[in-house]
Amino acid sequence: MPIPDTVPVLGISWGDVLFLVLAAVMLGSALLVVTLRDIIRCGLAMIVAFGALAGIYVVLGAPLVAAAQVFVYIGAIAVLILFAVMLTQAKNAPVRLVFQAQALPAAIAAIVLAVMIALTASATDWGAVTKRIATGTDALARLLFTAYILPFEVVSVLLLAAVIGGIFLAKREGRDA
Amino acid sequence: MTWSDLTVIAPFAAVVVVAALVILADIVKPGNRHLALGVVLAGLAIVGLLTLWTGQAPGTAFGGMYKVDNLTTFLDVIFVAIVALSCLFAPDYLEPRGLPIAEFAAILVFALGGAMLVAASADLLVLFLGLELMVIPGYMLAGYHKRDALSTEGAVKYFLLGSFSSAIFLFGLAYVWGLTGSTRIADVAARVGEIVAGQATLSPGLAMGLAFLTTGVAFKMAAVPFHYWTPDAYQGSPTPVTGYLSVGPKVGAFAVVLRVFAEALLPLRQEWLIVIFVLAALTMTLGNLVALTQDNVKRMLAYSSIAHTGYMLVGLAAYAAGVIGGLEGLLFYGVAYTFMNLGAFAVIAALQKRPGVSSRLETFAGLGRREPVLGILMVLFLLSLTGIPPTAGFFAKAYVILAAVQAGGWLTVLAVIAVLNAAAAAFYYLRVIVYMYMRDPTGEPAPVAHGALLRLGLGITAVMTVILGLFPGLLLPSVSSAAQAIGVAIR
Amino acid sequence: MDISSFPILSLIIFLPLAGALVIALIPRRNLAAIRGTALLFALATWVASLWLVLGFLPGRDVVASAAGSFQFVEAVDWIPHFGIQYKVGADGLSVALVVLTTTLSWISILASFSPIRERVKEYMISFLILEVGMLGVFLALDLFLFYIFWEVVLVPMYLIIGIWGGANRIYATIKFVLYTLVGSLLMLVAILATAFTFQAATGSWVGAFDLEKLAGSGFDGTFQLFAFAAFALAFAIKVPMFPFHTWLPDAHVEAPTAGSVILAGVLLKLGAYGFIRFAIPLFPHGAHVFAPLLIALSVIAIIYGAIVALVQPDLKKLIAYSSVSHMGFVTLGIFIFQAQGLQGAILQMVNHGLITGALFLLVGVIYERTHDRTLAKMGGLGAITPVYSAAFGFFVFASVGLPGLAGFVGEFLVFQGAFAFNPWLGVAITFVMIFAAAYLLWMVQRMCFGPVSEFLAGLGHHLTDMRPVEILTLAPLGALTVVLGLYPGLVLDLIAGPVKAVLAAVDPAVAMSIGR
Amino acid sequence: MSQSLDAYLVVSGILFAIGTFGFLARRNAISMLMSIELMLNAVNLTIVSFGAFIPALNGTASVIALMVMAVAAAEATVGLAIVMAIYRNRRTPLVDEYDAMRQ
Repeated sequence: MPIPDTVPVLGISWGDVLFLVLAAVMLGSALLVVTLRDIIRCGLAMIVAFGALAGIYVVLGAPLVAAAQVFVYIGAIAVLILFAVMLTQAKNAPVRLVFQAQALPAAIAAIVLAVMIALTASATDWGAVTKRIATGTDALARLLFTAYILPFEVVSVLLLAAVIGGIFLAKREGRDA
Repeated sequence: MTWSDLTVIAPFAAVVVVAALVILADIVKPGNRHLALGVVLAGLAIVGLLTLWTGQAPGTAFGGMYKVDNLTTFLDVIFVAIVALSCLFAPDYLEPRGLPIAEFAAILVFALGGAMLVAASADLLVLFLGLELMVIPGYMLAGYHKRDALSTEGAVKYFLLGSFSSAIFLFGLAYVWGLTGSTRIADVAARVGEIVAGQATLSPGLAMGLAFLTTGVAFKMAAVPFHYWTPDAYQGSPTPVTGYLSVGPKVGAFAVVLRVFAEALLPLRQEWLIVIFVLAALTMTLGNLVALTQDNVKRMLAYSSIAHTGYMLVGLAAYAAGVIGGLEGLLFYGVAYTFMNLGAFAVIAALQKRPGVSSRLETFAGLGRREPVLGILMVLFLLSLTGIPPTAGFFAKAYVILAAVQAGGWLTVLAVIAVLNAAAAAFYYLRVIVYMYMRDPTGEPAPVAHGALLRLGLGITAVMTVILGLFPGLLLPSVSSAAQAIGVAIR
Repeated sequence: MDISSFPILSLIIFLPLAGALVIALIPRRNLAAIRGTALLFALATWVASLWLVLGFLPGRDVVASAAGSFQFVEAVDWIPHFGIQYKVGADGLSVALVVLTTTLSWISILASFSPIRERVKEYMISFLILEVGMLGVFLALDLFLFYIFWEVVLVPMYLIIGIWGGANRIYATIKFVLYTLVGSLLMLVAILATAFTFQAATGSWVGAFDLEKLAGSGFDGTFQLFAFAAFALAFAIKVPMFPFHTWLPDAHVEAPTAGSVILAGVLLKLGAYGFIRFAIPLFPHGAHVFAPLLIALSVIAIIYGAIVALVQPDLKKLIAYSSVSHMGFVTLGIFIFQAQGLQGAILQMVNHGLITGALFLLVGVIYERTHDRTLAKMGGLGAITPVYSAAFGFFVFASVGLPGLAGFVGEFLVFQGAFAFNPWLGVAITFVMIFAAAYLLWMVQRMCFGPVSEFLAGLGHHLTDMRPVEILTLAPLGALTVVLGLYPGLVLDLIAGPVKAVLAAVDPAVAMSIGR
Repeated sequence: MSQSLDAYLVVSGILFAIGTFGFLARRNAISMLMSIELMLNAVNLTIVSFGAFIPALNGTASVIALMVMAVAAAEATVGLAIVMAIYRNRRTPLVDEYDAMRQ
């Protein structure tokens, strides 16, 4: 049986459904990241959000970015953060307030910000907007190593610097101590 | 990548090599301070020479992403000077606290690379990466005294707010990029110019991008009301780092401003002029008012550095109003500020050579008698920061004020706000002099011997502070040509 | 040797600086060498400044430079980018004040030998740098250079009061600096605006800071109002005019003796000089518009200063407030825009410098012995210290304007001008001054005559009469007071040219405003 | 909807706002860092969306997104190292308890 172009009954396309589900999962878990009390669960919710975003990148036709999203954000950053969480959680710490006193104003500010960005995005004429275009992996690699060789090198230097400094700071004791 | 690309980018490449060599030297001979310092100072000298050499032949590289013009060279030389001086001042402070110098120097040199990239960027992506390469080492340096609670506390605050502002800046950048269709600064400027010339109203997306960019940059240069990370980060950091942080990333942030606002978004200057005007007035006034109430000299200088951001913004506002002198004034101010502020922090660092000495005002009591030379130098730097002639700080203030007066109209009001602020600032700068010369010390600590490098560095900053005050004409041609590099479009 | 080509002015300005540098090299324990060097350089500067007078001997005053009445002009490009020059030059007014400065400087340094025993090296260096600043202000012909010297004065004075001053010195210094700085920074804005206006009009920075070029360029009326207001504020604070005078009594009370001498003798004159040399010639229209206000403030200062002086228990405060009153005469004389008034004002500047300087020295003498300046505790000094009492009486007489002494001629000329300007004004001021004079004379009577007060008697043999050094510091001031009292022409001849020039600058403005 | 640029921009805007809220409201340094990561992800979504819908930006969008990820990684490395260092000194990851400098 052929799959119809649109979802039966609702009449929206499958692509839209996919997008909506992914967006809902991403935003929902992002909300959990910033509201959950237990920081380990926050970290897990963040991984879900990153994963959903990778899905959106696929929908957007940028598979390489999606792959990098999985590698970098889930594979490296999220794991690093969870690791740090485990190291810094005192087991016997009393239950503390999770939020600053200004949480309510912050929430209002964030809602205003979201509405503002949404309105701005829809009010702006984006010029030559077309149908979605997929990005070829070959083309991307070629760009990265030709036109964008300088940024590429700079990013390497940046990571090197971060690693050197990170190791120094995270080492248990200074060499001379 | 071609051979010519490599020659144009030689200074940046040299910076990376120097950083790597410092680390290597430390691996070969661990903990050898002399070797590390020798490598880094010699390396910086070479970087400086390469900068001047490439500056002889302005050009672009990497398909127009990297640009060397007179402004690049001018800023690069300042950055090299800042980093070299910081390396001179640091050992006396780090050594007694058991902190290694090699890592310090290497991280600092990485930051130099970032700053140089910012100054040389002809592309917003390179600019952003340069900015990150400049500030991320800053976070690490702020927490460099990692066993000290204050240092790490300052670092974590600096890091969190810095990253937050980076995200904001980047979001703005994304919108500007989406609407202008290019990351090349020249293309962005052309596209924005078309929009402005076409009488089309500024699209909401571009306006929002602009707003985010401004906010992000305002964070980076600690303009009020985005300044609140500064005092803790500055007070907590090891003093030589504070000196560096108060100068390096600040001049770097202005380099970002020059490349983004003064170059890419120049056609929109009427729009951002108002914002800069308000930021400048707020920044000067609030920075000074809060500085008045501080009794920790490091924290006081942190707030005062906020105020100095405000004075520099006056120059930027004048430039936005169509006076190239504003840009020149801003650049001159950057140089003067570099030497006088680094000098002031170096004196504090020298006083704190013995671990445990605080930077509170009491530490300075009777300094004029205890350490006459440090006392006199501190007076010089403080007078320069106040803007008393004949010091570099005076001419710098006069320059931006002249530009504001030249722009006329509301900017004259800004000039008046600036001088009233300068008068108010005299109060807290002079209070340090009061403590040094008019109060008796609270107990006579044994004198400390100061290292040769520190003395050399203090000598350089002092001499520059005086020379730039007495003969500012020496610097004016380079300031002019640097300003011309991006200011040709104006009037 | 042609005295016009030798850079005598630079020599005068920078000789004290050279002295300061030499002292910096002397070990701090060698007090005698430090003091001697300071005095030597101050005396050398004084001698050099007397040389200037030669240029203004009768018959030579015609040998003016082409640009104006300035002589010994030196001009070197300094910051060509903005047309800023190192340009100095002297006319009669400058010379009178330069000689006053150099005279009071060496006297002050000599008078500091005994009271200043702490940090002598820093003290002498500060003092010599202070002299550099003051001389520079009186000789600069470039607005930027002028501003720099103007601010250079601030720092050493701040240090002199702040380090070697009395108990409440920190409050006094901060007040002094903040008042002065607010005014002078606004003046900086005005200077820059003036230069830029000139640049915008001529299309070039050349001469944009040159007083002689600017003075004739006739700025737009509205601009003149703002610019004059900014300049006037800076100068009014320095003079100080009512209501900006409140820093002065504090500063005087806390300053060491020599600091007070220089403060009253020279620093207050910087403001009046600024009016005459810069504010009025540059912005005659503005000067004319603001003149009524400034005259009113001057009159208030004369009366207020005199009355407040009467109720001061502290000798230094008393003299400080009388200075406010006397300087009121100076500004009054300036802003009635009449030849006599202006001559009187300038003469009064010189006289006040000599006489008040001497009075502060005398207060210093008694303070060194009694560690007290309370008027009520004094009495019968004539019996214990006759020389001191005579000197004190002499200078108080001079101060209240006894005919035959210097104070008289200046005040009289200003009175004459004030009468011509408005007779009622003249009458009012006369009454106040007579009243004040009577009171001051009564004060001398209380202090020096009558029975010896318990306080002074308690001091016993510690209360000695004046030492030779102290007499040596006062003698030149006394001599000049007599000479200028008998022959004020010495100064009047010198300043005839500048007075004419200033009035000529104002006249068109007067005509312009009458025409409206 | 999945064919419209606006929808993606709105989603990324909301994500950015959520991140901002988290940064402003949380008091745990690591939570704040996570919030910043959310913001950077929002930026990336914006960039990739532009690339997917505006032909001229197609190629560069992915490159920029990759760069941003690398920057995020560098920031996270340094940030976590600093958090480890302060935790060793203070035994708490709560930022508002770091107030030793407020006298």
